[in-house]
Amino acid sequence: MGKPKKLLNNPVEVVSELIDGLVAACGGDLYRLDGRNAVVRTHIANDKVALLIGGGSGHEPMFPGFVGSNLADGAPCGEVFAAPTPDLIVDTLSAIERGRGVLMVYGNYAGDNMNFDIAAELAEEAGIVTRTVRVWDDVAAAPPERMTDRRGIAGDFFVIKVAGGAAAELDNLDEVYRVAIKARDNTRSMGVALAAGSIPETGERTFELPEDEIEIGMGAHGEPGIARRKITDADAIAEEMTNLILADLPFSAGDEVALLVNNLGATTCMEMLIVSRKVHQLLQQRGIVIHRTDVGSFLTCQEMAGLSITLMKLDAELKHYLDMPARSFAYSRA
Amino acid sequence: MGKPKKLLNNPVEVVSELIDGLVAACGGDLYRLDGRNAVVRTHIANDKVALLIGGGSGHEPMFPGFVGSNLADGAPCGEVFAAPTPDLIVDTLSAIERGRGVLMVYGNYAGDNMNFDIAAELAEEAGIVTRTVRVWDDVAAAPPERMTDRRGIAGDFFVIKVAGGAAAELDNLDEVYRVAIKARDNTRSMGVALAAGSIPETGERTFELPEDEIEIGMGAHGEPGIARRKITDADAIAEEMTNLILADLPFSAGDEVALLVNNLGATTCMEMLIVSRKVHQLLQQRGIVIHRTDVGSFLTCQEMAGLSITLMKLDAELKHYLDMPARSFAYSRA
Amino acid sequence: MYDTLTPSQARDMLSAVAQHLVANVDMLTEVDQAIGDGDHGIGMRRGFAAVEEAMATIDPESVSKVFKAAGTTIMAKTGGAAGAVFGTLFRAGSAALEGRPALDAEGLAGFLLLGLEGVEKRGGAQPGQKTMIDALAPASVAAEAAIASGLVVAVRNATDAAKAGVEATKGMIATTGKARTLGERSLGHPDPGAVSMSLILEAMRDYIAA
Amino acid sequence: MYDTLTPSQARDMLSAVAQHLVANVDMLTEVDQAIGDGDHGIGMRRGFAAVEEAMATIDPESVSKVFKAAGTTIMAKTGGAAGAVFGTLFRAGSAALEGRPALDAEGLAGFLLLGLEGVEKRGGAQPGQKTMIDALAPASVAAEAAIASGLVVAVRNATDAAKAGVEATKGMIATTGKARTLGERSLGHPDPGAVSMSLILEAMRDYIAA
Ligand SMILES: Nc1ncnc2c1ncn2[C@@H]1O[C@H](COP(=O)(O)OP(=O)(O)O)[C@@H](O)[C@H]1O
Ligand SMILES: Nc1ncnc2c1ncn2[C@@H]1O[C@H](COP(=O)(O)OP(=O)(O)O)[C@@H](O)[C@H]1O
Ligand SMILES: [Mg+2]
Ligand SMILES: [Mg+2]
Ligand SMILES: [Mg+2]
Ligand SMILES: [Mg+2]
Repeated sequence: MGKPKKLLNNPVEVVSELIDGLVAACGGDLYRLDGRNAVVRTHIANDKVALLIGGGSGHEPMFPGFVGSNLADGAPCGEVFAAPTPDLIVDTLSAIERGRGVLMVYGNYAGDNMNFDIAAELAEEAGIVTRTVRVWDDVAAAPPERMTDRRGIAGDFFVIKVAGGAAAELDNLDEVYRVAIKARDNTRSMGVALAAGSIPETGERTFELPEDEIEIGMGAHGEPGIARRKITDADAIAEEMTNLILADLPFSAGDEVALLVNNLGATTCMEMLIVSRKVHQLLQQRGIVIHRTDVGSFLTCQEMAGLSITLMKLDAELKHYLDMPARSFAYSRA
Repeated sequence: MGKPKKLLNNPVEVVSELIDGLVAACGGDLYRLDGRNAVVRTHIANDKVALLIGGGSGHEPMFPGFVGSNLADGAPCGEVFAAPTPDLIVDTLSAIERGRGVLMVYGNYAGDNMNFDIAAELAEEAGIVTRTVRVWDDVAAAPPERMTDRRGIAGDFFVIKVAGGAAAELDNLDEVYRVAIKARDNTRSMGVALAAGSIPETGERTFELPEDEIEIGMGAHGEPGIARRKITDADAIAEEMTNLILADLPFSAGDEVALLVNNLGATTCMEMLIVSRKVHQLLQQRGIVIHRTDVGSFLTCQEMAGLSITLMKLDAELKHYLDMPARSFAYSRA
Repeated sequence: MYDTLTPSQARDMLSAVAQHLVANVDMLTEVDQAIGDGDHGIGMRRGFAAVEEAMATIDPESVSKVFKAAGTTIMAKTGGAAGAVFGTLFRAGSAALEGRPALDAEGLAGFLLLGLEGVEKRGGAQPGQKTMIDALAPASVAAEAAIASGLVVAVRNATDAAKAGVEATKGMIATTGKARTLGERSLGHPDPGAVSMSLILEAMRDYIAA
Repeated sequence: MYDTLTPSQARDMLSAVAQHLVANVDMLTEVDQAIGDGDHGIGMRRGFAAVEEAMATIDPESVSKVFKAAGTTIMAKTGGAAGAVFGTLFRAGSAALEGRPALDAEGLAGFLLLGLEGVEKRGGAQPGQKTMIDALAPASVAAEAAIASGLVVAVRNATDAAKAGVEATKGMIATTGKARTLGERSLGHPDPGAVSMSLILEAMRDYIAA
């Protein structure tokens, strides 16, 4: 396969340019932090617990697309597939902090962990209180005993939605933290890749997959999963992924869940719906009730073809925050 | 390039399966018409002017994803890239009709025109009054003198949004028709393709583009556009497309517009935002005010890589209906 | 060799037409890939596979009923431009057969003529726009001219005319349908619907000549 | 050949280190494509191109200030795991140079040791997990053992040890970073960060030996 064709200008400027596009599209709801690669909400309520999300770029609309009402208050954006730097994180923390501390939610990767930790230390020196929730929903990445070795993938979506609601309603950082941790701990995902995405600056694909093979469990940057095999039909693949997710938490009959089918980039909406249909059938057979379903491109890996399935087990509190209205570039709910 | 890899079961059943997935994802808001390839809203107000949209499949989430509150009431779905049959259209008309007639909005293609016309005649015999709005927003398809030769592409989005609002508020088919026609006549689009999509049943790509070429003005099924050329940078391409759109209506300084940047399938959100940013810059230079911006995958051509730019010129009435809240699979607004 | 067809022979002929179309699906798809959206073959298969089924169960009361049933099936099962066009061809054309106990040369010519009128009215296209009309219109003229020579000659001449029409579409620039924006790039390729039209006549000819 | 470096020589050395990294960007990217996400080279370029700029304008008051400034620049410009790790290496390591008028063998060994401790504390990784630590830790041991032999030997031995460490990473299964889930598939490939670590020492060695 040749290098992917893309609509780009200077590939070194992609993050800066996409932020300009995002801010322009949000018509005043967001602003860009001093020409730097971070977005911040224009109106953040005084005395609000603030929510910061972030990570490497290349996963659009994650993360800056989730800065908005009842969602996050700001997002520092790293270069493509690279965690943001501590100083950018600290400056974003300062811009969104309103005296009640800041919850930081991001995916569990060595680079993110280190950079956000450094930022948290610097913020503390500057008198800003932070708490951290690392999302580690990827069942494929490690067995349950090594939970903290798991990567954060599309589960970010649910944790951010719930944490955003909680940060809008609760006036105490510890409480927001508790709710976000609960969302994180009840969320499990599994991905499948059909074809690689690429890095704009090099134009190189992040991995190579033979024409007739898929990789089950592949990560959001193309990190290897648990099995490479010949492609089979959508239902069989969806069933395998769903079973791995269900067994992991585990989810059981009578549970109520939220379902997310997330597009990794280039997969058609048609395929997403076919897979979502199968997950509904499987959960119904197991007596698991789907409270709501989201299907779309929320955490992508450039033009990677493939999708992930995420389930979050709900209780009354999680349901409340999940169902709250929200508005941002990537996600609006009435 | 090899045949695209996809997550499918029986390729002949794709439309049926995607409808099941869509209905399941909408949790009771929609139902499927007697096991056939059409979706209908569960709760349609009595005495409401009904709105029917539809066309060939393969463009998901268009059309069935726009059936919902303050949007369309039902959508018959043809096979991939094939207009629905008259009997399916008539049955959907009967299911959504509430005594005030039905507005039909669809893209201007020979197959759709003929099938919907036949359906309208059959409906008339059955006592159902219909009016028809064919969307022909594609500036690339024909010069302004042959407006009715133009194809309907992503402009469907605006016409459906406005018509959906009008059909929810106005109690007279002629009035809804008038507003929808106004939306249609104020809407212009232009697409660019970087790589082809494919038809699931054959696995064949709908066209071939050399590795380093793009096609300006390509249609939503891969119909040829106005120029094939070497790929250049995003800003130059966005400017060329925007200029063609602006000159066509024409749009001029002081106008207020809505902007849609629509993903034809496999293009990254990053590229969409970079292009959207450029359109904002260009319109600002021209003194044209962007009232709101939507960026996303609304009318796709399977996994085609590329995007389209659509502008709708607004007046107070169009703005009112455009800004109304809405909720459907593909589009929700608070 | 038949000079007239009874209703049940007409039914068998349409069944043979259906099989012929289904046997040529891949070729039709390829033709549509060149200048359309690549689905003509699979659309015709949806329609004509259903025609074959319908013919297997229909009570062949009259030739008009058999032709109309084929048209209704095509219309209901094909979708796309082809469904409306070929459905209309058979439904509108069947009116010419009403009241006729059998299908003869006059009936065939009448079917093609009313079918053509129906298609032109339905889609607004005229000869020269690179559609199935460019195979159908000359076929209709040829059949009309050969009425006196009987069904075998009429259908043979109509088929030849349709094939010449297909050839002629290669030299036309499409101004309707999905090939419309190809402009000069549509030159050199035949119109998919015209190819289907000639296949329909070819299968009729072969049945009648057998 | 230097047995100690003045602050401005230390600055020039770090400038040479930066150039050496930038010159090897494509190789580093390729190494990261094999077992990571393919961005290590472009990340190091962001960081070390900025180090080169920073060294061009800094006032070389002391070696510790020069090293710390390099670390701060890497931290602020690189991003990703590499930014935190190599930023920490220079920032934490610079503490060993505080109060020293010049960089000598003891200073180098102290820099590597405190840098290693800082990196281990920052990311929680230990030797054997296939990271830059597997080049840094043996380099630190080698420099410590060679203090008595002076700076030239210390930096040469440290470089050799780092290179051996890079080789050793080929036989390790990653348990941290983006290669963590590769399991046995990470075997045979060196760790990108370890390669960068050895390039840093190599450039120091070449400057000091010149
Ligand atoms: N207005 C029209 N009148 C007659 N035939 C038409 C018209 N529009 C299209 N056709 C025929 O339909 C054919 C295309 O059929 P098909 O590929 O099945 O439909 P679609 O264009 O919807 O994909 C064309 O080759 C042409 O012969
Ligand atoms: N916890 C850690 N401790 C030390 N070094 C680490 C750690 N995690 C990752 N690294 C180093 O970082 C390198 C990857 O850097 P880079 O590709 O720039 O970052 P990213 O993984 O964010 O894409 C790895 O090769 C490894 O040497
Ligand atoms: Mg990275
Ligand atoms: Mg078609
Ligand atoms: Mg076609
Ligand atoms: Mg990397």
